[in-house]
Amino acid sequence: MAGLSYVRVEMLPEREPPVSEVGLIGWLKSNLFSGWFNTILTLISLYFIYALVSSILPWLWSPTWAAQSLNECREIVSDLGKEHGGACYGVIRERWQQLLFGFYPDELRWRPILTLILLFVALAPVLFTEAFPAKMLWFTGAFLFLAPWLMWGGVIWTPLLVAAGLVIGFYAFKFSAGAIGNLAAIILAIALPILWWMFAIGPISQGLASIIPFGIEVVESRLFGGFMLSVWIGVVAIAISLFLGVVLALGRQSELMIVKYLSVGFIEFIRGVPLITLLFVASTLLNIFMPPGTNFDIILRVMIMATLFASAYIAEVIRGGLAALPRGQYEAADALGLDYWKSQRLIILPQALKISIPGIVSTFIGLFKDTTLVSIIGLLDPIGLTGSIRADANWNGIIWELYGFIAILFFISCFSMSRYSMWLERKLRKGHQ
Amino acid sequence: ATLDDVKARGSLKCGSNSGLTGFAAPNANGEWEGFDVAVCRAVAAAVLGDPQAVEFVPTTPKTRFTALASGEVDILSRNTTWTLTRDVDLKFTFVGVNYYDGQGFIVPKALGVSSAKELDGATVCIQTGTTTELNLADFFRVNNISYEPVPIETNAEAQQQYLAGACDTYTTDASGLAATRASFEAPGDHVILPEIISKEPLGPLVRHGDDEWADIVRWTLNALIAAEEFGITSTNIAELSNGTDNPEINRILGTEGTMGEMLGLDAEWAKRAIMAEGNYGEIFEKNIGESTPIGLARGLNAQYKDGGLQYAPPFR
Amino acid sequence: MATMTDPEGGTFRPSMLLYDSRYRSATIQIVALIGFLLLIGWLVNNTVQNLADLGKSVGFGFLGERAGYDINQRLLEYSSNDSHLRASLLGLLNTLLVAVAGCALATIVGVVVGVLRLSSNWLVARIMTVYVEMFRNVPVLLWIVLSMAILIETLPPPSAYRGDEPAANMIVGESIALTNRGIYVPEPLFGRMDEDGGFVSWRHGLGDVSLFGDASLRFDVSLDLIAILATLVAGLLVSGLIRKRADRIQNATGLRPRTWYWRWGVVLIPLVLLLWVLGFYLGKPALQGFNFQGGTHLRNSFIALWLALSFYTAAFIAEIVRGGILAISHGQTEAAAALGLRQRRIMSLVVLPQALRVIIPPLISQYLNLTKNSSLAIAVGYMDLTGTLMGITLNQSGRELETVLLTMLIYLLISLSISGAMNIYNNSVKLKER
Amino acid sequence: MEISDEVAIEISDMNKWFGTFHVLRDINLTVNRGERIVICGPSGSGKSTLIRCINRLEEHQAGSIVVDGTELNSDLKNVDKVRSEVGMVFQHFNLFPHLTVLENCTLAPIWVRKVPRKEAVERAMHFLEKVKIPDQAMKYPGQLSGGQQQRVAIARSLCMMPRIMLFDEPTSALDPEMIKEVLDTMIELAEEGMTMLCVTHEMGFAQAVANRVIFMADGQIVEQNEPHEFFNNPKSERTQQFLSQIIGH
Amino acid sequence: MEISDEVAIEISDMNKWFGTFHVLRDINLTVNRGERIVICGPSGSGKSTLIRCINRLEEHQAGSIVVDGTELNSDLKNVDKVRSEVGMVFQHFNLFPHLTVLENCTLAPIWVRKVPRKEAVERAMHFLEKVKIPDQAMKYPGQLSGGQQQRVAIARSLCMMPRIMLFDEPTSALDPEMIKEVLDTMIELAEEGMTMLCVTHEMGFAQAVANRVIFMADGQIVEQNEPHEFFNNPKSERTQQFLSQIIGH
Ligand SMILES: Nc1ncnc2c1ncn2[C@@H]1O[C@H](COP(=O)(O)OP(=O)(O)OP(=O)(O)O)[C@@H](O)[C@H]1O
Ligand SMILES: Nc1ncnc2c1ncn2[C@@H]1O[C@H](COP(=O)(O)OP(=O)(O)OP(=O)(O)O)[C@@H](O)[C@H]1O
Ligand SMILES: [Mg+2]
Ligand SMILES: [Mg+2]
Repeated sequence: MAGLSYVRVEMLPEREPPVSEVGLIGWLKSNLFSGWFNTILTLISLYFIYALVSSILPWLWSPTWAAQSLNECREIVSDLGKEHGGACYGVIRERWQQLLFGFYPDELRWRPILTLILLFVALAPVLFTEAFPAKMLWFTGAFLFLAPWLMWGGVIWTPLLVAAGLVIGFYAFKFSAGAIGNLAAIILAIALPILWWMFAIGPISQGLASIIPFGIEVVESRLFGGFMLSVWIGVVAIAISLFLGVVLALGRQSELMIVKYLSVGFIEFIRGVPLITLLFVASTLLNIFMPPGTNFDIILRVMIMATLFASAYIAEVIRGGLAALPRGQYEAADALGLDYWKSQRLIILPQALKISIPGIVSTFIGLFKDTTLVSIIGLLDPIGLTGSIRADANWNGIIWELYGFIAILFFISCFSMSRYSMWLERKLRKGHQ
Repeated sequence: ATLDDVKARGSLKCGSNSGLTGFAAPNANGEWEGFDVAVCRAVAAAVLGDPQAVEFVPTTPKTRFTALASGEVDILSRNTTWTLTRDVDLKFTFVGVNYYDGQGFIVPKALGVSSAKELDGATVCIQTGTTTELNLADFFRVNNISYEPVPIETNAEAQQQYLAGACDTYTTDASGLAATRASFEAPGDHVILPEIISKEPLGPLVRHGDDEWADIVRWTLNALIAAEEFGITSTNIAELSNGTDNPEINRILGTEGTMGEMLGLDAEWAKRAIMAEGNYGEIFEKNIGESTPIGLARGLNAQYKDGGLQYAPPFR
Repeated sequence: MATMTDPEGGTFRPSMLLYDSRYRSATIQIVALIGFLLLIGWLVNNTVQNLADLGKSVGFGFLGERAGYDINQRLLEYSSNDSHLRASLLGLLNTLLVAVAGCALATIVGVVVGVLRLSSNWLVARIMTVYVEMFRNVPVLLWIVLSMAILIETLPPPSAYRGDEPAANMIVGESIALTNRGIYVPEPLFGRMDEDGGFVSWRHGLGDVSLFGDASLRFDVSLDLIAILATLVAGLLVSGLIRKRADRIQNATGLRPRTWYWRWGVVLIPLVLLLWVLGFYLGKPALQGFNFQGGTHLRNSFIALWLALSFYTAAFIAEIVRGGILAISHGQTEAAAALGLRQRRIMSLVVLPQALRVIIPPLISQYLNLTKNSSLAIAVGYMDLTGTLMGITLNQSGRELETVLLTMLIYLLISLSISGAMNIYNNSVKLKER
Repeated sequence: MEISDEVAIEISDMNKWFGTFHVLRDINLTVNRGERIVICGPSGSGKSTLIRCINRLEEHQAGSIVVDGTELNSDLKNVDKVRSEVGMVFQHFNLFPHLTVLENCTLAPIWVRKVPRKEAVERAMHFLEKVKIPDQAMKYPGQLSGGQQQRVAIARSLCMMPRIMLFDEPTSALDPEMIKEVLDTMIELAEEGMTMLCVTHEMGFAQAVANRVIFMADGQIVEQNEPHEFFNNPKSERTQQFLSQIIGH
Repeated sequence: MEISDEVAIEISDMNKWFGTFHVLRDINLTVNRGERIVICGPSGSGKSTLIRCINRLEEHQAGSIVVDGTELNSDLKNVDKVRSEVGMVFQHFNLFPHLTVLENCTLAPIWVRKVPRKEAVERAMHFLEKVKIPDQAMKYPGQLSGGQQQRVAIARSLCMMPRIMLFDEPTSALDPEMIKEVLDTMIELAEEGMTMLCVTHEMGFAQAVANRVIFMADGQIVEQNEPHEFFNNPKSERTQQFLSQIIGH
């Protein structure tokens, strides 16, 4: 079979592909016009885009930025001779600050802005583990106390004393663990700070404030509103629910039946009812559940319910993270003699939380979007504010501009967060391979 | 007691509407303005000496009563109709009526309807969570005609639906109708039908069980009304408080008698209340009167001397 | 027999409560339970005390009282003289209606969009991406109010249909009217003849049967509907038999007989016959007075809520579907193609059965979300459970505690039954692994 | 091991691009019925692509490919015809995880060839026996070892009674112990006279069964020869270099 | 390599069930201080389970296990005590991926033994030097090869200064080149007189360092002997069969 043998003497060079394969034509052919079906789809899509753009663009183009009222807008637009009317941007100009900050005093608006910036600084070491030193996590911890102080104001002592509660808990655990055993020490470490927060903080901080009155102006939460309110409710709820969520997730994974079923019951209950019913609980029932005379303001109550709501979802996210850890990690920790809490704290949770970050971000996006529901119980979040703005005789009857503005705000923030979480997910997946 | 709480707090918590043209709405600076708002400001001025010392808590029809019952607000001044059940069953005290209203209908002129009884089969926009829907159901049942209710959360949305023709008629308190109509592009194309199908005495309310506080709010409101009756206005009040021939004016302004002390306040309480936003008439004119875009006539809310129902009991 | 390791039953020391694995878990659990009971007790105690202070009592008697308000969209007959309980029942039915309709539409849209996102057509894929991102990243409440606004502002009012030269016309043979009060479509009716014809047919409907007398839970059962359903089910059964037979023939001979016309036939022909016997006809809506009369009225509130919920949820479902299809490795499709299977068979025999396992669990949790989100109905005045029980009833009766808790309980039951169904499904289709 | 004169596959002047990347260049190859061809070459040289063009998992842009007398062009009927004649075994098995082994094997015969189920099952069992795993028929692929899975994949292809089999690195995803199982199966197939094209780097296999070894580089056929000559006396420099690497490995 | 008379581990009549499955049956085993024992046996014979019972990663249900004078029972203090005396190395290393090598090694000394950080670091470096990877201390486990990871795992255990070390197939997840690194480390350890129990099929290792080889099958100890005898002159049929497989492999 000598005919079989063949040797190429000269290597062929690379050749240009046929024109139908590359370049604009190739691209069009393979992406838009491959086959009659795709061609039809393309044409329909083009028409759809044309119809959409041609109906919206003329409306969007409307020089009404300076208008003082809807009627003025209407005049400007009809002077232009536009058929289908035009947008009235005057309301955005007049009210954008309100939509962003609610009734937060003008001269203090640097505080929420600063808080937002610091939030990013605080999140950086968590969200971008590689790029930032782990030392910055200290700031993240401090931020938890700094942020409420910046937002609500008051004397500096209150947040410091609240933080001191944690320190008390920590040392209570550390020093009593040897003497009375871990479990009792944990109970003590939980009980002491709570007592401290409930009874000691008020008088002490007053006392300190009278000696060294260092503080910033108090801003009451009823002045919170607009987009800032949404962000703030979301951030507070997620931050606190992280702790609750970890506890619930551990509870749900626990081998102890009662603990497990309590956690499952709580999680399933919260996840089984609509957020709006929880908000109704906040607005109508929470005060009834509290001891007579306690009076949280409505925003605090909403935050409490939003926190409970988020913690159930976070618990499920973290449970996923815990389940993703190989058994070997638990066993290795056991074999080294670490007890349950130490192995959770040092080995399991750091890894599980890291895996859970994309899920946590998604939960946050969901919660953040859901904060708009507070408008239904009368809080002035952006959607709630549209009602108040339209109650102003000047802007009575305005719709699209406000909704559009709010939609864009939400879109920008949620979209960027979801991109981040997708990026992180991809990175984690790569890291695991 | 509420009074002590308010004084200790240094501010009055007032439940308000989250947005009703002319009655309560925040302006571009975030300050609340409106007819109902003015009542709260007057009370704050009387009690605390500062009409700005009010925290407004926006409430919805559904959350307003809980807010008051749970102590979240000290006073609810939010176009709330005084009814027996609210007074007795829900356990609130209505301290008076700051606006006599009634439920009416607005229709486009083009519809050619001149009486509500001709609305058989019409689609009716109503704001939910109020007495309105009950009145409406009763009215149509009694007249044996049918209708299609379209429940709506806020006045702004109702207005939008009505204007677009999604309902034939919009029903709410006549004051609201007028306010709404005022903001239309062409108010003249719409008529408010003559039938007023209910009595809607709107007034501020407080919790049962704290009569001292109820008295303060009640008499602050009365002082505003009486001030109009006696011609005390925010412009001449300084002059009048130097003393006048009219003993009742003197008693109101605290130059005679100890009425302030009886209420647990000081002598100038009513003077401050009136100075806050003016007397009842001034408040009316400024927020919803004929000179405003809302353009409500005094009608039932005129002083009794002018044939209205506003009648302040004597300061004596 | 070796000794068991708990011999020292007698020597119990208190420290063993914490340091003995036999007692430790019991100790912790009892502590947890006591803590929990204390918390509950504290809450109940506060509540009782607060209610006493407010002079309120707890009870569900108010549910039997006259509701006094009207509900525009009602699946059962209702008037303002009915009780709050019945109003709540109507609300619940409305919730279920929009939930079921929403899930159905969301699934259809979601699947289409998810598949189109994978399309080789660049433009279509891009448009779908934009759709998904737009809907996912804007709050659903905003979508609900926006769709309501769009419906109201873009569709003509009924009055536009009036006059000699109306500004708007009914579509599909003068039978459907799109108005900004909703859509009027023909309604199915039985046995009544044309109004003008004096001829009285022997054909007539079977009428209704009322159950539960006058109670709040009463409802009418349409015998016509039952007859139709029975025929339909019977037809489907027969059709199933035909399919089985086709399977058998295929198994025996390898050739699958063409049966689709049979299968449609046995379902449709008896149905058409039955409809004819019952004197079925479509009642077309017609403009009368202020509104269209006759026909079924799909109200704007329903449509806006339905569309917004569906399209919002569909964006998530699209991602799930896309993920599910992408999760099936390209190798699977290639292997099937290399075996000579056609595109359609590859989809139905290889890709879908696998993708469904990935898709269905998250899909069901989206159904759950949609059901829960339907509680935002109040934003557009759709009278669902939140609008009735936790809305007007709460407001009229002042019973916050009872109404809110009852509402939560009902939603919880709905959610639990959906997720229970999901668990059963999940367990039944798990892929077998080593 | 006899080779007829009939042509099974005829590839002439075939070219293929991925975008602007010229991945197959002027391929000319004639495979006779009963021939067993091994294709080797460095990674990225286009071996897989060539194989995949033969049953049109990839489309070529110039030249012609005629399989069993049917030209592969945009006519879908031809594609179907060719695919049902040509079996393919992939590196990663690509079994259908939701179907049992038996169902994997009967799926295509039933739906493509319209074979009665009973016959399809019999046939499947026949080939499962041939690959020595009839006892696994009721298990799911996930429950089998890699070697077993690959043998199922071979059986699955065989159930379509193809006249030509293509293998794309069938053993490279397997653990060493399992490679032998699979190679044995392939050798058996070869001995029965199946036309085979196999991309593999198992030199032992090539020497044992191949009629011809083709060496590809840069998308071209650089050298072909019968195995003995090819391995012991490579002509082209590229081939020498490649072989030295493989053996050194 | 001397063995004291002191008893390090004493297992008597120990039984264990997984559900209804009787996995360990009447195990009796005495290990003296300094002994080095290799356990082998077919897969599923309960070797891992036995080892894991010794530091109570699994609970036994009958009989007794006394480690270093402490009986393993439901008293958690005893469990803690035993675990801090007994080091364990797993098949899949189970290093903590979020901590550096050094942190992996110092974690337990600091948190369990309450050793000052500085001392813990010194000790860790000492053992890392012993396993010949002091230069990797600042890396994360993911950046190391399998053999290096397993040596870190050994160092991590040693940092707790255990008196007994347990190994569960420490080399079976490794590539051949890396196995040697790890075995060398283990041999070194053995030479220092550490008490060791090692599940492994590395016969070379067993012959080099073990005092005793134990063969398990079906949850029972079937045969034990000193290595030379065990390999060259197995008594039981099961053992012979097993050994022939291992060597044939
Ligand atoms: N779908 C594709 N799109 C673009 N380029 C591709 C595609 N598939 C393969 N290629 C490129 O074509 C070249 C040849 O790929 P091919 O898979 O045929 O190589 P191979 O010889 O089989 O290599 P290996 O031995 O690694 O499998 C490679 O450079 C590869 O990157
Ligand atoms: N957690 C468990 N629950 C139930 N059965 C188990 C569990 N762990 C192990 N088994 C069973 O116990 C038996 C012994 O397992 P073990 O892991 O001890 O075997 P082994 O001798 O180490 O085998 P290998 O050499 O494969 O590691 C096996 O049949 C295994 O399936
Ligand atoms: Mg390849
Ligand atoms: Mg093992």
